Amino acid sequence: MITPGSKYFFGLTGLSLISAILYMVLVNPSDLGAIALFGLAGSGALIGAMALFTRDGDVYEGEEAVGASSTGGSPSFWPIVFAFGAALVLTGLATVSAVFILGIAVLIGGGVEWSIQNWADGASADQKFNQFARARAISAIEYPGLAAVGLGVIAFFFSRVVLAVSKESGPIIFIVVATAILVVGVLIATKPSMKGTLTVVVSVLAVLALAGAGTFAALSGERHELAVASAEDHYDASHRECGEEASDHYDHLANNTVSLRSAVTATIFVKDGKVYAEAIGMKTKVDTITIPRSNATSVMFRNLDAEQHRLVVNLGSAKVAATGVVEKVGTCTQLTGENQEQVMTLTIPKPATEAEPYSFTVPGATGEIKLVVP
Amino acid sequence: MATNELPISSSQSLGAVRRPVNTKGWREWLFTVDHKKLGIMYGCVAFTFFIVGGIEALFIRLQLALPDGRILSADKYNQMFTMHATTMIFLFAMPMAAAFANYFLPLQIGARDVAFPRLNALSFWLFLSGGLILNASWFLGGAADGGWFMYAPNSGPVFSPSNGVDFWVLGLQIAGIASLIGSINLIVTVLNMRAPGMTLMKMPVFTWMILVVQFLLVFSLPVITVALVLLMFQRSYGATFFDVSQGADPLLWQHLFWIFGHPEVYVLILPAFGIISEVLPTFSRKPLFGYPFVVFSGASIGLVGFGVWAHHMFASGLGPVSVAVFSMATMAIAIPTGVKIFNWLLTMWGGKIWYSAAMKFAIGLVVLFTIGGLSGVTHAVAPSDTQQTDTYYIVAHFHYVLFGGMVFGLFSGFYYWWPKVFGKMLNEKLGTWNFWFMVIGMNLTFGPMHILGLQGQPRRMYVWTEARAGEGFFNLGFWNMVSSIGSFILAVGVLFFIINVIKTTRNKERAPLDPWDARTLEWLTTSPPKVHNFDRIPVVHHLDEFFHRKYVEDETTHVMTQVAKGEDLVRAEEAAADADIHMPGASYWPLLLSIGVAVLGMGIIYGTPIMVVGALVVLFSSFGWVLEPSVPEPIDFDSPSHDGHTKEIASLG
Amino acid sequence: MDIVNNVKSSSHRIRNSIATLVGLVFLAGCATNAPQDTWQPRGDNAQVINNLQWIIFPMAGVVGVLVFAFAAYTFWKFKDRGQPIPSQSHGKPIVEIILTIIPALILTVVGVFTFRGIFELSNTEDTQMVINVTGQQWWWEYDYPAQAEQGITQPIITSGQLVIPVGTKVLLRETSRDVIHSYWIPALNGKKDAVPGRINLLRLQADKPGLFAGQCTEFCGLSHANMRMEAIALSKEDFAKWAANQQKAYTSPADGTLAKEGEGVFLNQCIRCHQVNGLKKADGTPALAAPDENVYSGAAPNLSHLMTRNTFAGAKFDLLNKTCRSDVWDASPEAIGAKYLAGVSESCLNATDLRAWLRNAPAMKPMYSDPTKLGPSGGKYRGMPNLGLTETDIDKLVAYLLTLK
Amino acid sequence: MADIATHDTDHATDHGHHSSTGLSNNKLAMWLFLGSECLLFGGLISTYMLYRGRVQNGPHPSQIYDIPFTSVSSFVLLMSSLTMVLAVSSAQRKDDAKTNLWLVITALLGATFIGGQVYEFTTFYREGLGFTTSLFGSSFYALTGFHGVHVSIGVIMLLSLMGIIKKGKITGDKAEVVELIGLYWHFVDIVWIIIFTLVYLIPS
Repeated sequence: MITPGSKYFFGLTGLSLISAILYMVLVNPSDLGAIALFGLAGSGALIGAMALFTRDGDVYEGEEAVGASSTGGSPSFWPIVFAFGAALVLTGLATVSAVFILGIAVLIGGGVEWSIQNWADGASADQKFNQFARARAISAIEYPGLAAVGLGVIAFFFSRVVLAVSKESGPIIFIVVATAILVVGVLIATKPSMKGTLTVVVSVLAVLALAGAGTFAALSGERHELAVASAEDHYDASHRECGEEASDHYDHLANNTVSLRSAVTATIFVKDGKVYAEAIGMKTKVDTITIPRSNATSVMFRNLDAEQHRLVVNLGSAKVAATGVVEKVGTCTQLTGENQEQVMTLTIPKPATEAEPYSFTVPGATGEIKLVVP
Repeated sequence: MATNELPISSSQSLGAVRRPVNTKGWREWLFTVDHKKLGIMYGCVAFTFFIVGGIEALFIRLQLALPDGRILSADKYNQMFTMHATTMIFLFAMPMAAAFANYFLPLQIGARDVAFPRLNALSFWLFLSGGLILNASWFLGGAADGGWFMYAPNSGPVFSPSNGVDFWVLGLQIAGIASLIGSINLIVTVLNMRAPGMTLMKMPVFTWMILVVQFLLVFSLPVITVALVLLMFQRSYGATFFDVSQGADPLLWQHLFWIFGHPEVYVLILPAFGIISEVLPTFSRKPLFGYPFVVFSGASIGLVGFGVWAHHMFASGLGPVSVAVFSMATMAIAIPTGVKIFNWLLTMWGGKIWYSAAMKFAIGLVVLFTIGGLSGVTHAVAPSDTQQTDTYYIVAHFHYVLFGGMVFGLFSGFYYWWPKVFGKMLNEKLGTWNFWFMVIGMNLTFGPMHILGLQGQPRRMYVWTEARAGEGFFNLGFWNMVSSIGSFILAVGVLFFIINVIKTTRNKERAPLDPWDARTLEWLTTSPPKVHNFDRIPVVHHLDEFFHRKYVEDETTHVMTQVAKGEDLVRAEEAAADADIHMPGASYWPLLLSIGVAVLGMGIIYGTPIMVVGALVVLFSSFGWVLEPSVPEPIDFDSPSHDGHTKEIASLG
Repeated sequence: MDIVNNVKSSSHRIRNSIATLVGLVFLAGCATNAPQDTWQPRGDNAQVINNLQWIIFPMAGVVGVLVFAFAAYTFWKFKDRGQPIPSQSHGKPIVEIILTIIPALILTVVGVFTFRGIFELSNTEDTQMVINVTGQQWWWEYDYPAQAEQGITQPIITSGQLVIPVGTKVLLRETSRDVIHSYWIPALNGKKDAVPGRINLLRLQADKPGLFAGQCTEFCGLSHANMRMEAIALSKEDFAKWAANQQKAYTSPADGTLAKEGEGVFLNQCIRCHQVNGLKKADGTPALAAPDENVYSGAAPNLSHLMTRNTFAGAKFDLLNKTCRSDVWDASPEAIGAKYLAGVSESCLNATDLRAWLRNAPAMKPMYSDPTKLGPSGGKYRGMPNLGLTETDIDKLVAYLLTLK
Repeated sequence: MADIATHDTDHATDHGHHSSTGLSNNKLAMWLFLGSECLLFGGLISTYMLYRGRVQNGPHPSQIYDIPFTSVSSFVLLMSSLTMVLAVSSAQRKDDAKTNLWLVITALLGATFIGGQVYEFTTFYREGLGFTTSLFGSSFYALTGFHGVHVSIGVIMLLSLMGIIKKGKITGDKAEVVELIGLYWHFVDIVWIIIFTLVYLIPS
């Protein structure tokens, strides 16, 4: 049987579903508005289900409900939480989606707690029993829920603080925070007199301090280097400089990187400033490497010289669509030290033109290996 | 539940959050934590999936009966063989073994239930959700189409664009969690809850084999879980694990899959070995020949089974050294397997063999499995395997092992234990028909596949062509037709079993308490057993305790004399029943938790909001579970006097 | 013994085989086996495997017969005939130990041979020729890197049929552009997977000239069943002729012919994916196909010298009509070279299948080429789409393709 | 899963006879579960070890790892194992107040560890390493993410356990429950030590 309370919420669900679909069809399917309306539908459905589940707080239909309601409920702050959630939702619609999602969560949490509280208050004339009933219905979600919120709050604010300060002070702050936690723990454990109120005061203050610092850090933004790195994308393939010199980021700290050692078609060596190659199944050194079109193929580069070298593949030139400028096509490995090796994986979609054959070269060494794509 | 000092109806005053104590009707099954009820549910669901998988197999054989078959499209055919294998392995063979293990393992070791009854229920419900999710894909855009081995990169989002593989991944993940929980539960049960006096070497072989299987599962399932997680991340969240253009290695999947996949083969076959190791001694009236050898060969099959996975990959380009090592390891595993077969034959040697239906199926296993084992040795020779792998010869091999071996073992178990579970005998005559149709059908279906394979017909082809069929005795056309006809004979064989079950259910006649003159503890109680299994926990002195309570051997002449009847022993136990037996109460949480997990999984396919809802349900039900004592408290019951003040219970614990 | 591939009606064949079953069980296994029979080695590598098969299969058979004889005797002898309940003996350890040692000894012997076989087959040291084999959904590409000693000075590229010289140790470097495939010519060697991102090596050697059938054996998606291949072994002289022809420069058809118009159609349509080496656009610049822009796996069969091959569309269809095809397949080892090198003439062309393929390829072979369902592959085809060619265009194209010899 | 496995303690089936191995059912089950988890992490670590050097786009491991920071966070997690031990011993002495205190301290250290991981992931992302950037990215985030989820579940269990102890609602043997969660926590720590060594310290 559907109770009056749940009817209201199910009605809300239906209405918001319809308007969400209309909104998607008529206005914009990927807009925040549609998400908002779906969110509203979801929370309506959930609260409606809770109301149905607890029969609007009526345990007994009929004669037994009399008397139960006369005991009255305990004072509840859930309506306020619920209202606060609604306010957050509205604010979120106007501002950022994070606030909106937070609002939905508060709305659902408050609504569920409210209806359970309401139901438990009317469950019987026995307050103790009512508390038991409430606990059975809701504590299974309260414990993990609160614990998760606690974890989230600490992790979020702590990470904001470390993100805002310089890279060097991050570990120091981390040590300080961890030590503080340990010290407080040891102090409380060894001084039994410090228990009780003081513990609560200390922890509340600590969390407030963390939240304050975190909020401040979040508002002031991440440290400068991170913003720069994010904007410039240092490691993007288009930033590779394939010359003889080390480039700032691409060659930074990357001397001995080997990837997939198995399955290389050919190995290109530099020895005494000269380039030569060996290929699978071929007995002699080769000056041409054939690789199938459009097939990811790996070629290994092995530097046998004392100075650092890198392998460069030249794949003709092409017009850049955006600018219309003709640019060289190709890529390179990182600088490789003596007796180190690196692998280059290539996928070449077209054969070379006669004017611009493909080749492998090593800046600073003589000789080239022809690359044929049949 | 058997507690008679407590009131029997559940507390009304707690409204919807009351505890399901003393449920009746469908609720009795839905919220049960009783290992026997769960075992029966496992069995029913698994058998249903057996029918589903069988129908898929018949479609495959119809398609291949003639060249250029047109029954199925290429796409449907690929889905069909993928789901046939997946269904038979994960939704029939494993849960059917779980059904037997759940039901008989506590009975065989003289325990009242498994160690964690609610986890047991959770396993079942998770398995059911996994199975339903797997099969739901048929109706939601097409099933998985990459083969049960689901090799990367063919399982990637581009090469398998429907949601089928996503459903497959999720279904297997969830069924995998179910098996993992179940295996931990059963290991603890066996190790911790044996009846007094039952040392490990006095345990029935079925229990032993189940124990080995559970260890295999505990250590192999996490590996497939990793593989499935990687695939899921790739398909749903764009990860690059099997993206070759990023330098990925497709063999990673193969290694992870087969490190799980090969122990899985033993997971499938060992329970059947266990079953017939009970059936053969019972019907030969002799103890198992070389009990410790059978036990240790089972354990060593399990152990070596972890070291042979790459024999599924002889053609994939491993180096010659790995190939040689895995080739040798594979041959080594033939030795303990051979030991088992010899021991079964020697068990019968010198016996007094009663050819009941159960015994027929057990003998069927010994013979058919031997054929499968011998063809298995032919592809332990790696170079020879490169000619045979991925042809019908392999299909023939593993169907002899799995159908001739495992399925026959399970059917033997059905006939042997049916009177124990349902208190009625399956019809022996229909059983004989069932057996012969299955033997003939099975050999007609899978025997010709040896020829097809050696003649070069590859597996997983939706059509074969006249142009490559050849002529004469070994031509593909004739043998494909024979195989297809055989599959229908096989189906008729299974139909006989279903008819037998229906007939037996209608039959009113009760089975005797000890119809087979059996040997192990599960017969030392009523049929079907009471909720608490044993009225008194038995004290064990012998391997085959029940038999030795019935018969006494003369020290000098070795003549066996019957000193008691099974019925009398059971009655004696009833008379000496323990007074105060507490059994765990029914619970909503396992069911609710498994629904939560299923919703969570669906969220991975259909969007994060659904996932959040699923996660909330999972959190709620797992903590609800934690906060609920396993045995009901007084507050969970209504007081027997219906005076209207039942809510005011003074003591709240 | 030759491979016979006469196509007859299936009922005839089944009747035929029932007769064989009844009358000729002992003569079975001779001249009429399927072309992919795994027991008919035609080269060194396959022979190594076959030798092992001849050890392990009889051995398994003998063990089987012994075990079953023992089992049958037990089943009969110890049937319940009212004998008393036997003594409850738990077995004899000595029997167990013997029964463990015997199989272990047998398997050790087998193991030694296996070990030798594995290392013999993995040897690539004395390779005489290298061919790159690339699998793709659902066809095989072969390219021959320049190897002067084999008469190949510029790369050769072909598909569907692998052409090798007899008595030469050929090394296949297998890889794949998309999913895992497996290369298998049972008469020449066991199978080896073509794994994307890896290069797997497979050695082949054919003793005598001949045609050998094969089939992709790693499940590779929708049309896995239609991914076939053939290997043709030619005498060294014939191979040299073949290689020389493959390296011959492209000649455009004479102006005014139907074939010339066909070249126009080709440049309009087919060049989007299919390369013909040396083909030039109307303005004289080289016509480069761009399969990477249209096909997900990035390539389509190169059609240079198409009419020197006998198959098309992943070797699912024959380019030769039935008569001409069986003429080649049934030819003696001495005659097959000349017949194969003759290529496809207009009178021998299997025009029915080729035209049907050009008319609507997806109807002939299941592929992912429905333009409305290409979302997951970023709008690219997997297989050949229906190009909507008119019958006149098809006439022209067929005339043009016939000139690609 | 671990929290589910812990509370079937007092059902009546083992009423009357104690376990055959001497270990309680719960503890045996927890050990088996952790054994299984070893292989789970084993699989993920193998994947990472196979793929760590395979970078077509974006940064290489050595270009972005911040060893000093990760060392501190590893140390913090190690310290939390110590406080967990203190919690277990308090629980065995039936000192609820101290048990709760140490549980909270352990959880707080765990939570800052997670905070550190959030920081690390954010910086890596800013530097150009996304989940889908390269094989290194996918396998790094999958491995450390899985570990992070394990720690998070641990923190949630610790905090809930504290709440449940406070309300006196624990079912079964309290000290054993604390010990079981402790086992899980130590396992997660040990896994991190392995990850720290193999992933961060050994150069690829």
